[in-house]
Amino acid sequence: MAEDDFDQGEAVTNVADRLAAEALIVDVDGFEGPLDLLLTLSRTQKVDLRKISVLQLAQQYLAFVERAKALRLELAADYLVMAAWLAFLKSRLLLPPDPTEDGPSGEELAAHLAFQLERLQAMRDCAARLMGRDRLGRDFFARGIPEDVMRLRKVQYTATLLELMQGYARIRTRDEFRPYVMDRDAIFTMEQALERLRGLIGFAGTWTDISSYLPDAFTTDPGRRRSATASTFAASLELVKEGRVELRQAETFAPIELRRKD
Amino acid sequence: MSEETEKKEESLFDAPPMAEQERMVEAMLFASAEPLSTRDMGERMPHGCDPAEAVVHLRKRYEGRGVRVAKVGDAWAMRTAPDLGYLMSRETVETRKLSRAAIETLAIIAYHQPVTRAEIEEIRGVSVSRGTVDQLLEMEWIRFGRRKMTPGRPVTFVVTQEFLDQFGLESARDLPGLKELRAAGLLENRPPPGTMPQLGEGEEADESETAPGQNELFED
Amino acid sequence: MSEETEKKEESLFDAPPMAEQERMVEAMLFASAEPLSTRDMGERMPHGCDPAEAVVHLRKRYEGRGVRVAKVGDAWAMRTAPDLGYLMSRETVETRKLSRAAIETLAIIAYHQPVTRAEIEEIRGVSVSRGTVDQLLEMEWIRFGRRKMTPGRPVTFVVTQEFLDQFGLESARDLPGLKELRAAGLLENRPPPGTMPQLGEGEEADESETAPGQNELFED
Repeated sequence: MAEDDFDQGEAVTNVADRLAAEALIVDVDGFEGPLDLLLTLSRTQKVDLRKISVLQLAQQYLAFVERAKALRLELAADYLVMAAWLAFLKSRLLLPPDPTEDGPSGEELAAHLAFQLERLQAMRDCAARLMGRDRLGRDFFARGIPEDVMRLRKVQYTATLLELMQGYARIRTRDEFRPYVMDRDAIFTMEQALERLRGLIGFAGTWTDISSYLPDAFTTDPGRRRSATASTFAASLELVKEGRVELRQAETFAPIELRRKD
Repeated sequence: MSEETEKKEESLFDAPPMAEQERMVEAMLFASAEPLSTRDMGERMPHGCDPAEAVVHLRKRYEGRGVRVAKVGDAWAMRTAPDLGYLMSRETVETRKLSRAAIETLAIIAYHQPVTRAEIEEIRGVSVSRGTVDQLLEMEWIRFGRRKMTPGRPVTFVVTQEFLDQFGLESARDLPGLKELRAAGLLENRPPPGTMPQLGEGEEADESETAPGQNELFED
Repeated sequence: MSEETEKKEESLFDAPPMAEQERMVEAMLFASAEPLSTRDMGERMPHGCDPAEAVVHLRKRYEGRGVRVAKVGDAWAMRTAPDLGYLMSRETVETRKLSRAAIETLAIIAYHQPVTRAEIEEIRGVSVSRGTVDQLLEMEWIRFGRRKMTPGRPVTFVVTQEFLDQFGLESARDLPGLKELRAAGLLENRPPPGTMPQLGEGEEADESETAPGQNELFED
């Protein structure tokens, strides 16, 4: 404990004390709040915390705040709140109790403050003892080459009957709701025509009417015939483009004839 | 340090008792992240110690214990006894929900058994991944049935007694039919149009080229 | 041994002899850097074993050795004897330096647990910065305890097994000076006179109204 730093609480007379007091002020950032500051100030009383004079402590604190103000130091709000409370406590301790006033007496408040200080000091001592203990990784050590426990994870799958039935229901209803697809059996597609023509043009050495290339199933029904004619014509154009056949037509609406190109 | 020459005789007096040296070696071998040579240990120990002798004592002490002192190259290390290796592994059981693909496949097998893989795919509208079938086989909820008397003689799947026990069924015939499912409100839960429930399950990721009827994948 | 086997009648096979169980516990504790509970060990041991008893035997066996069997909360760990720490300079882990606020907060949590943030602040007379608690949580020296059954149901903090291990404590009851502090009434949560119901209960640490004037310290 820094006993010689604070010889007297209030009347700072000699230079050393004053320097010490100012060092305290300059150090205000180093305090962990007003309670910490009070605890530090209380050390100047050099008594057991249980026998501390709270009145004297309050006066010390208020003097500290005054000096801080004189030095134009910014004090955090909680320090000022504590100052206001201590000023109130001081007046309660000094004035005779007013019987009409409710609330705790000055002595009760002072006792509580003393308790808080003692408790804080006790916790500080505990913290120091704790940190002074033998520590893992510093004084005693764990196994240096730990062998990891191999975890064999076994996964167990579960399902309920309801899930099973819902799953089945889902599949079956999917059928009922398949997207609408146009029925296309009356259509002879260009792909079909192309495929058909490709197989036949090998034999088309002479000019032949392309209508003769229509598949049998598409020659009687007018609708089917129309579809097949259109696709076969389109397919023949494709084959011309590929350079595999030639097309000719004598006049408008005359039959279109096709011949293999060699 | 200055009287290096007299070290030998002097340190003989100073050296801690062998029991203490054994403790030191024990602690070092325990805590070290790597095997230590007697030289390594000697450097850490007080003057005049004989780590080699301490190791011999320590080794003897651990004979038959759960831990032993082993020589690793020209260094020493402590290791658990090899016969207790099984204690270093631990089995944990994790419960997981069966995937939707697996549930659907299982449902189809239950409702349509005996059923071939191609038939399952036809009903589901997507190919069935090998993993899904393997998983169900492994869980012993399905097994192979008779081969079908169709070209290729594909294998079929049927559900097992294990399956019936799991789902509390006397037989697969006890499964409610479509009508009953509908009556029970189970068919009301339709997928909204456009969500394409058959896509996006990602189970076929590794078998995208599978076409219906890939029984050959099954042979093994 | 004979009454031992009688006790474990339910088990299919007789449990291994206690000497063997001790070996098992030795191997497991030896191999692990983390403390193991007897339950952890029991799960890895054959059916019918009594790891709790085996540990007691093992602990006795290691008394006075370079390595000891330490109780850490509900678990057990092997640790080198503290008096041999000087041999392990190479294994020393550089621990992060804790701030004074963190050390005090840790001590308060250890001695007052389960303790709310407001109670910590009441004791220290200053608000607890979030970083302080976060640091202790991150180091896994503290964890959340049960919520307090007071208005606002504030969370509480308690120390962890990691904390006990770190400071070589068998349990939080073995904290140094705990009895004396309790006898002196310094561990009581004594609310300020006259303000009993309201203050000290308002645990909503995040609410700006709690402690007059300390709010700005809270912003981090």
